[in-house]
Amino acid sequence: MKKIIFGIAFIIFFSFLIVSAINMRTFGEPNYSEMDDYFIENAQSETGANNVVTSVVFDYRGFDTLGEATVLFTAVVGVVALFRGVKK
Amino acid sequence: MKEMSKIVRTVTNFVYGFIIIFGFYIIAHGHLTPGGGFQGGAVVASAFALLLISYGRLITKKFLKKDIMSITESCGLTMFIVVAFLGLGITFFYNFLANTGSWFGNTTVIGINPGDMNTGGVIPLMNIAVGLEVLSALGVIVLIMAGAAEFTKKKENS
Amino acid sequence: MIGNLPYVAVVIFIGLGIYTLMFKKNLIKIAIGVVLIENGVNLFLITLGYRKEAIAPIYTQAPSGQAMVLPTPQALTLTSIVIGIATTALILSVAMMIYKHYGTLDTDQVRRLKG
Amino acid sequence: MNLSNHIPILIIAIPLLAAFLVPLIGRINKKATGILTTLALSVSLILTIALAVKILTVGPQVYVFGATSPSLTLPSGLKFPIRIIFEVDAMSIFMGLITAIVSFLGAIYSLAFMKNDSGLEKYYSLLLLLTVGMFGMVFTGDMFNFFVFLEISSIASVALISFRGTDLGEPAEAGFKYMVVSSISALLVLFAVGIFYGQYDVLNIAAIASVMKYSQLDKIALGLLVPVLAMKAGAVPMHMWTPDAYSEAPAPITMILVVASQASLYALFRVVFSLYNISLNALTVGWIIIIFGLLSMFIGVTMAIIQKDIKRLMAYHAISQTGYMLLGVGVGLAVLANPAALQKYGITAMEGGIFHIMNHAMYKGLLFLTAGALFFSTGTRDLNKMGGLAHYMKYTTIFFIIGAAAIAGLPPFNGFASKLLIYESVYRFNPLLSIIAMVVSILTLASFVKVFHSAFLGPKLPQFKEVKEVPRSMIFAMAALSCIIIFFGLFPDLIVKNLVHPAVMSLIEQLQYTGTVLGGM
Repeated sequence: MKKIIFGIAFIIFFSFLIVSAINMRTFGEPNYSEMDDYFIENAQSETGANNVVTSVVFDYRGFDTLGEATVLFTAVVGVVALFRGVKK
Repeated sequence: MKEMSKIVRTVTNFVYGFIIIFGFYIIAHGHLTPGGGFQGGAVVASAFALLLISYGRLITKKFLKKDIMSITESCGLTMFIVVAFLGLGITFFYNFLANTGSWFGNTTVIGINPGDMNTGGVIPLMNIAVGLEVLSALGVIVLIMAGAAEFTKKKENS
Repeated sequence: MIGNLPYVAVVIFIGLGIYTLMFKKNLIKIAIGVVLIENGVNLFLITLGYRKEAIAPIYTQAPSGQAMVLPTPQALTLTSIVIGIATTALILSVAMMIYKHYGTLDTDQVRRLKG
Repeated sequence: MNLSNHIPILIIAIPLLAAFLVPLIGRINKKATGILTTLALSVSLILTIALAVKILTVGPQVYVFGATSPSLTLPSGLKFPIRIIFEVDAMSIFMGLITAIVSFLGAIYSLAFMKNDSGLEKYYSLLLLLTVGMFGMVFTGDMFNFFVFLEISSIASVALISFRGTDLGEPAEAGFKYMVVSSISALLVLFAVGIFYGQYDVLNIAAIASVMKYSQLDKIALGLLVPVLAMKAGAVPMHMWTPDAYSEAPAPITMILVVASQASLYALFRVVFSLYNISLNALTVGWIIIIFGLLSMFIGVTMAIIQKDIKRLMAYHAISQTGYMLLGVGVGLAVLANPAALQKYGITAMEGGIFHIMNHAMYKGLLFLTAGALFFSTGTRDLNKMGGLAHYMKYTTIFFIIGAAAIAGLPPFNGFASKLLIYESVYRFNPLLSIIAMVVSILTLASFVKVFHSAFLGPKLPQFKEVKEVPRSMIFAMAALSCIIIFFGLFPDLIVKNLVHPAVMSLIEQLQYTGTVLGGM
């Protein structure tokens, strides 16, 4: 019984994915790219870094990277908390 | 984790230092060449994993201490958030060092240029902080996972 | 159809991941299913950022006269990959803990032993 | 450099800095970690109250990261934002207040509750990170940033659920189930963010809302986001993780977990109201949410009556109470299209639903803390083994009575205020729904009378002779929650008029949300 429900849910979900894959714009031609063009033109002058991706990661969207380093820190504290009984 | 054959251990002795230097190169040149804190930290952590595999857990425990790594991890992250706090005069993540001539502050030549280390403002500092944090975080995970293998196995056959 | 081939790969990845999650019993296989979905979504994010005949957006000794690829998806994918490491590390250590207490990795037995 | 316009980020940055320092300080002396955590959470509580006052008087606050001034959302010559923006309007600060109160009291409660556990500095660091995750989810105005903070709160809560997993089996199993559920939901949220980015090349919620053309892909993104966020909030069809996760986690963490799932409920409302608003046909989506609500209410309470573990029973009640919120806001959404019905009862339904979020967080937290107190002194969670505890634990009994009366919706307490709003407005929308809601409320009262009888009344049992009252810090946390419950119960319209009503208005008017970022207002 459970298998049938899961099977139906899986088929519905898979059709969601296929429709989104078909309707997505063709690969390689972004129809809007103002934000990224702004990054490419102004990264050097505003942040002084040659690597535009690093300037996006650390300066324009730096808060994401802080959040994401916190994710890694949480995972490590979680793993250490889980295995705190191991004799060092 | 038993240790591996003599050949692997001698190659590790030779290669171990270069991997770590290459990792720090990627961290330090994050704002010029492809790479940055995360990628460089992962490269250095792969050196720790290589040491662990080739020499087994018991010998690695003498070189890589888990406590020191978790201390460096907390320090790396604290440095990262302190650098972000320093920009609080204007806004939280403000790049207050870029184009100001002070540390890491040279103005870059717009367009294609050979790349000058002393640019990028806050970005190299954050790269180093995140690199430190990632390499010690992955090091701690690798060491704990090695130790945990015995921990869960011993319980199972006892 | 060739234009959307990467999206087909994304759909296959996520479909496989959801399939393993729903129908597999072993805990480690469920963890593998989660990693499959992560790779699928990362691939989806990175394919959004490609531009035809464009180079990586780095100005150091870049060949002149070429357009540059979109940088934001690369930043998003970097973050999502590291989040993938964190979730995988935690899922595997919790699975180890379950193995330590119940001695088995099969979800049905775990539920029966829990009583 | 006045700090007043930096408050939104200080609320998050101070606990985050404390979370990074706690493992270091834990090496020096163990006791300081608890005090540092409580200090950091009290600072963010005070800042949240100050921000709430500022928002309810002036209007939604915007904070841009890394720009030359905190309110510079649009850099020169662009008509959309490129940096990460915190957009805190009345609804976000309403959820922020709940998060701040609950996490502060949870930290005080765990000062005594977790005293004899090992690895305390890891516990407090995870507690701070869970609070930061919830604050971030509630304040952020950027879709990808919401995904990152959703992930932080999921991983921190998994680590906390399986905190006692080193020596017991069940917490590890509950943690695994919760981890699988939250990583699937986080990844599908990321897939939806990818869809938005692929089409409109912008990540800010207000910018997406203003540029949204509701294409075929956006319907799919909505079809992904609504069930996934409802799963994280514990709505019925996907609620399997809730009983295990709530019963295996330590009591203060369960209280905070309840609010963590309310935060994804808030995200569901934010997506439906601020991102799509009128562009989606409100009736069908409204009815979908109402059906989620009805299922949660009914199945939650029917499963709860047959439980014998006190925390599992309360976990199922948490699911059924989430059903009330979904019902209230679902009715509000269903009538969003025709303004006449909206004015007549849509807004009161939404006020009831959203006010219920605050009340539920308070009295469910109190009930979980009393269950924790029982576990702390008797060592068991099984109702059949407990009995006659009223003789020994007077305060806990009083707090339990207050919590049980509030959840059942008895008049002088806050549960009654929000349930009444829901009953009268949902009745005008469709009488059958409101009757089901009343029946569920009666069943809730019945199950809590059973719990009260089997746990507290009855003769003095021999094995509980040396049971004594719980330490002072646990009593203080429970007392604070009861005062809030009684205060809200006695003056509901004071709270509804100047806290809940602006929150509802900020959800309904999409233009106010997009205007503050795009400068249209």
